[in-house]
Amino acid sequence: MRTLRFREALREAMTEEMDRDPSVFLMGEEVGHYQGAYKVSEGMLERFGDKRVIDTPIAESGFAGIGVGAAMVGLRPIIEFMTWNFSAVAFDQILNNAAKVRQMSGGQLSCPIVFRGPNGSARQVGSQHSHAMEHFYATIPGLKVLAPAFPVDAKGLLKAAIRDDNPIVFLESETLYSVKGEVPDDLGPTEIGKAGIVREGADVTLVAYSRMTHVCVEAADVLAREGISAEVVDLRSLRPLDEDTLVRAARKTGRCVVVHEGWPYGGVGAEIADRIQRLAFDWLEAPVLRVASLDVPMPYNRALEETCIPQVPRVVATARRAARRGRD
Amino acid sequence: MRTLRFREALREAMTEEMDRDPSVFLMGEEVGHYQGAYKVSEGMLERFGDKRVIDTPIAESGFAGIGVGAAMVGLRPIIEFMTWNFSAVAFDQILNNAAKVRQMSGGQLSCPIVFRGPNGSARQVGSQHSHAMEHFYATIPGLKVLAPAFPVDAKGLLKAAIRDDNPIVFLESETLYSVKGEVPDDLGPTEIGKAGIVREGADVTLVAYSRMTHVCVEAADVLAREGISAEVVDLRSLRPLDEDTLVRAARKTGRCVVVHEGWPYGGVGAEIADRIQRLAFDWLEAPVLRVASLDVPMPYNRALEETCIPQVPRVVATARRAARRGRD
Amino acid sequence: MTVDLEHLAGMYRQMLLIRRLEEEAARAYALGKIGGFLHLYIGQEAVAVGAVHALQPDDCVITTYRDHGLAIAKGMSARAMMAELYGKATGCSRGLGGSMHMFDVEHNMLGGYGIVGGHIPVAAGVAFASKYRGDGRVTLCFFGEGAVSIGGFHEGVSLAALWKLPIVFVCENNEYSMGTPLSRSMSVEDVSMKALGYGIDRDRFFVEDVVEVEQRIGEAVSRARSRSLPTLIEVRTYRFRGHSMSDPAKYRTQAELDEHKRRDPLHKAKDDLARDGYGEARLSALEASVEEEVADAVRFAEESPEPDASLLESTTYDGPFAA
Amino acid sequence: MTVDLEHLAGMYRQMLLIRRLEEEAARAYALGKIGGFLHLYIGQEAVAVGAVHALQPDDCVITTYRDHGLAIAKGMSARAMMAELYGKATGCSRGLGGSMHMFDVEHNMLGGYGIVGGHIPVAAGVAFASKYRGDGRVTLCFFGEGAVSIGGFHEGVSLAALWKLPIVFVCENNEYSMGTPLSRSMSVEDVSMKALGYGIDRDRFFVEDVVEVEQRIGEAVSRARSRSLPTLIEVRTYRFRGHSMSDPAKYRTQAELDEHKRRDPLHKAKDDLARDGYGEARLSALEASVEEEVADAVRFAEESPEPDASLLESTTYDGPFAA
Ligand SMILES: Cc1ncc(C[n+]2csc(CCOP(=O)(O)OP(=O)(O)O)c2C)c(N)n1
Ligand SMILES: Cc1ncc(C[n+]2csc(CCOP(=O)(O)OP(=O)(O)O)c2C)c(N)n1
Ligand SMILES: [Mg+2]
Ligand SMILES: [Mg+2]
Repeated sequence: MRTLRFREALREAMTEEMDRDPSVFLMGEEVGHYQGAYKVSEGMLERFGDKRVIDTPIAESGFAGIGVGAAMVGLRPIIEFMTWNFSAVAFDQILNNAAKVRQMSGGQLSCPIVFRGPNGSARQVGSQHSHAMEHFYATIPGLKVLAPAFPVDAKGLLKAAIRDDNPIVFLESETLYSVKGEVPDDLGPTEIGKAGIVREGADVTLVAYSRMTHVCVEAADVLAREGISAEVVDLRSLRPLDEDTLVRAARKTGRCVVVHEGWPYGGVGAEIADRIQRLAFDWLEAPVLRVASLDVPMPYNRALEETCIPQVPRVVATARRAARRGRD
Repeated sequence: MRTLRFREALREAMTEEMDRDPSVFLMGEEVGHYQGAYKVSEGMLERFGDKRVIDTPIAESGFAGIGVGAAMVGLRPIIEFMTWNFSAVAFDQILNNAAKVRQMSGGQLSCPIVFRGPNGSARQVGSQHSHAMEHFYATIPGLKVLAPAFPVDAKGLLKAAIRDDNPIVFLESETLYSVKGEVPDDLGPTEIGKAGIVREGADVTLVAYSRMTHVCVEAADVLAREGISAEVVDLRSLRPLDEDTLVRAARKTGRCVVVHEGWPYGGVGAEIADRIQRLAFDWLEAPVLRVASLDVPMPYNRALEETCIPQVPRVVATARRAARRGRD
Repeated sequence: MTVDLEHLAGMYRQMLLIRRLEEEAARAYALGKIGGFLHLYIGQEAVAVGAVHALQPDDCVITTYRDHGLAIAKGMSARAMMAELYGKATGCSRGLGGSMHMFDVEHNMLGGYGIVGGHIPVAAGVAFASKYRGDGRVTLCFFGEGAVSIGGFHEGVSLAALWKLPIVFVCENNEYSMGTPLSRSMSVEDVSMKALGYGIDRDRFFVEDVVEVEQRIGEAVSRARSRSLPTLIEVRTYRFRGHSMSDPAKYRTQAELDEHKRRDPLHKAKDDLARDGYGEARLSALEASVEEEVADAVRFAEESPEPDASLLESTTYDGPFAA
Repeated sequence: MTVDLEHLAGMYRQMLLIRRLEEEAARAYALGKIGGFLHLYIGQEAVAVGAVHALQPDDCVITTYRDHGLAIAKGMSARAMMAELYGKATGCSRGLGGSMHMFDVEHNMLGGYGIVGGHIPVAAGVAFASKYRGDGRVTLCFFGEGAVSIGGFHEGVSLAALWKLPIVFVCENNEYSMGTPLSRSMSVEDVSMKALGYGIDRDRFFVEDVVEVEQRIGEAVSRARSRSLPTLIEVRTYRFRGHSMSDPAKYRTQAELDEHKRRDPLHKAKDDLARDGYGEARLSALEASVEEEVADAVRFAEESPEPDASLLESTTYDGPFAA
């Protein structure tokens, strides 16, 4: 067991998979000579050479498409978006080619590709650089969408993603890259599609993923001090959703709060709320509540940015409302 | 009062607004010389000349961006996407420029632009041409998203959209263009953000928009024959959502079914379900159910396509389940 | 000489097969047996047939929604094509793709795509894989002149030029993008000039003779194979039908159309065969065999079963469904 | 002659003001008073200043995230810029935009944009509006050489060329796109060659003298104004700092950087003023006034209030909030 940072866990996953399989390569802006915009791929150019660690021009649609084409004929590309914000210019390639080529070809082709990079807000980078993009992808059949919160899951799920024969959207977070966690020495791929219970609780269920899992764990601490016992579900995979774990956790407390960084309208948060209300209807003591980013583009000003992004106090207040409903 | 087809209603709205305001123009592929791929703009080139009815090359991102730039300095562009499928290559322009320029500039600029065109499945046009794209846009703050079902609303809402100072996504449907309806002679703009009750009912509430409103009306007829009285809410506007009408209708029957053409994961359908479960919790006798397209890319084969898209029998069966829950 | 004649006869047979299959498809469309979009290649057959003859079987091709001709040229069976148009389970894409999505991976036909320009980076990716593996394959990427204005073209060609990928970009300039003539969609008249900005080789010619197509594209294929250099080729051609079945093509005159039909490369190939002594009997036999193949394909399509709904999930994901 | 000297002094003053404001911004960033991304323009000032001097006040400019220089050159106050960097309510974009989104509509500075290439079609739209209205305005669109590979560049330039829009595309080639030199991002070394594929005019020069920038860009501005023709200009320049504050710029040598600093156009302008007799006293006074303006801007930014959360809704929608 070692302690690794999130970015090191990702790097190990890529490195081990590239050692194992010569058809895996990494492509993206500044992944090579610059050592990665956020240093995730540090040292990989030196290890694998520029045939397998490939710096690209600024042409997300172009290199996403190149990845799709290469994957169709049997390579296993890892395409890094410097951030997921920039995937908006490559949206068509992911929606129309990566996710569909298997079906359009009647199953003749598959598209074993991983698109990865940091998602969500960083710090004061403004409206065009702060998107939580997961809802745009989780809705698309043909894709799998992963959003780990801890280094161990980052490594295990990225390994699984690279070996998976489907196109995968892998969401990291700039603000998680330095987070540390224990990772077993010889960790293999982690099964895709399983949520984890990171904290057991009896009064209210908090559902989150990626960075918001950490926010929920903190919120659970605060709630505990108030005598409210919160269970925290870390989804890890947004598509497929681990409906069993989700529903079990919802039924257990009958009170749920979904916490996510995207905008409030629709998206992953609404999907989770909908599944819970549908599949745990008779167990619910309160409506499913949500804590999301405010429904505005992200402002640059620091205090306003903090207001927009879900923080511990907002999660606590919402969880309290859910936990207390019908009891006061 | 005249009877107009949906496409004629749209054409009248554009024509009247262009007559009224010289800063309004129409731009898109084949809108001029070809008279519109679906003949919505028939005759408009002849009436307004090629300065105001502008055929473009195939460059959706380019001409969407041109529209945004022109709108920022005070023109009022109507940008036609031949179909909304092709907006995927212009996604970044809508997400990052149209929806954000007002906020990024601290309110100095606004972006009075209408993006419009047919959305959703046509008939057997396959996976890349059959997207219901509304969930990608309804989630974005800064945009308004309209999806009328009847000619009268198509005209009134398009007029309102053209006069609105915000960027607007206006969703039509190829399969609605020939639908006829009554339209008053001197119809002005219709207020944006109001849902309509197109049919009153007591047992179950069906919520829909665009073409699915018609499917729900048909389904309500079938249900009536079974003795189930269904209310049909036609949202007309997806953003803003008319929460009042929605919640009132949900509380009235306590049983709701949301019917929409997009994929099941997240999106507009989940948002509506979530709002109802949250705001009408104590009134619900059954979980909110949804009828959406199947969670796969659209197949070409006709029977399979019909299986994928919500049809009357699936709506009826789901409404029956909602209406009967706890009563059998 | 006789070898050349056999060669030309083979190309003529393919061109004729494409033409006749599409004529039957148009008929079936009118009867409602084929649905959705149907973009006919009639008039342009010499481009796909000539180009594919410049390739090895291992080489890859990829194109737009106007894809029947290339599919047949690359070796797809007439049955698989027609059954796909009918939406049958025996179609090349099991009835899920339809006219715009002809795939035949066994023959390295990597598909027809519906989003203008979207397949161009994908094609560059296929060529990238060849270079990565050093497998010596060449990729041919086809698109219309309407695609040259879109970002996908620029990004795909830019990257292929930068990374020196073994690919040939074949722009089939058939003068119209739906109803829009080139003069209203591009600021230059010569599409091949776009190569200048990328510093890659270029070529440009009018299609009259399928043999010339093979030879001209063959030069670019050699350059790709031996030196891993991309080329942009503008092939001037013409479609005899509307953009798709719903287009009456009012934007052009009958005289213009007739002029192009007079120079139909299909007829030139036949005339050349006759002139060079292929013999009327062999020509008739060839044409009869084409008719038989077409009739067989239609019969096969008619009689084939519809795909089962169980296909939907298994063609969306490899392995368990992810929802 | 004296007029020219005044003119040069004005340009020198602007260049110096930009340089000094950014140096102070870097300092404030190190102290945590400015957050997020901060892309400095230091070394490139002559481009924005020379270019804007070729314009009328009514003409429009638009650029990337590296936007402080252009904003100041176009007339934004130092106060509004610095307050924006501090995220204050008195900033040009009320503290909502930050470094990357400097807007000053009153001065026709139509913004800095964060998505590479995304603003290029928007710029074409501004020029489109001028042509539509016949208002005689010209639009200048700035971007880095890294933007030339992306679809937005191609589509924006294609449409401007096709529709003959009154616009000048100014590519500031500062040799690096983050850590990537041009040789690893483009297949041609001469960015202006891209103009060939669009059939538009082009120009290319190394920035040494701000007056030359004004004159060379001025020619393209005239062409846009009098004949409504677009031009692509590649301006070879260099940034003295890293890409953003987090970039130590290890990808280049100290010798390379020193060589460019020796040819700093800011110093050349000062030397020219001295040589041509502007006088030491006036130069000192000018520089002192810049220092005062910078100090005032910092003070203003420090003392200004934070924006209120009530701004969030009203800057998202015009009129009632839509949710
Ligand atoms: C991105 C995108 N925009 C619009 C369309 C609609 N569309 C389909 S084909 C076509 C014309 C293409 O013309 P061209 O590239 O010349 O090819 P041709 O049809 O002549 O073979 C258009 C506009 C599309 N499929 N994709
Ligand atoms: C579409 C997109 N991809 C990636 C980025 C990240 N990024 C920001 S600036 C930059 C480099 C741009 O270089 P260049 O165009 O030469 O401009 P310079 O920074 O040198 O002024 C990159 C890759 C982005 N902002 N947008
Ligand atoms: Mg064409
Ligand atoms: Mg640069």
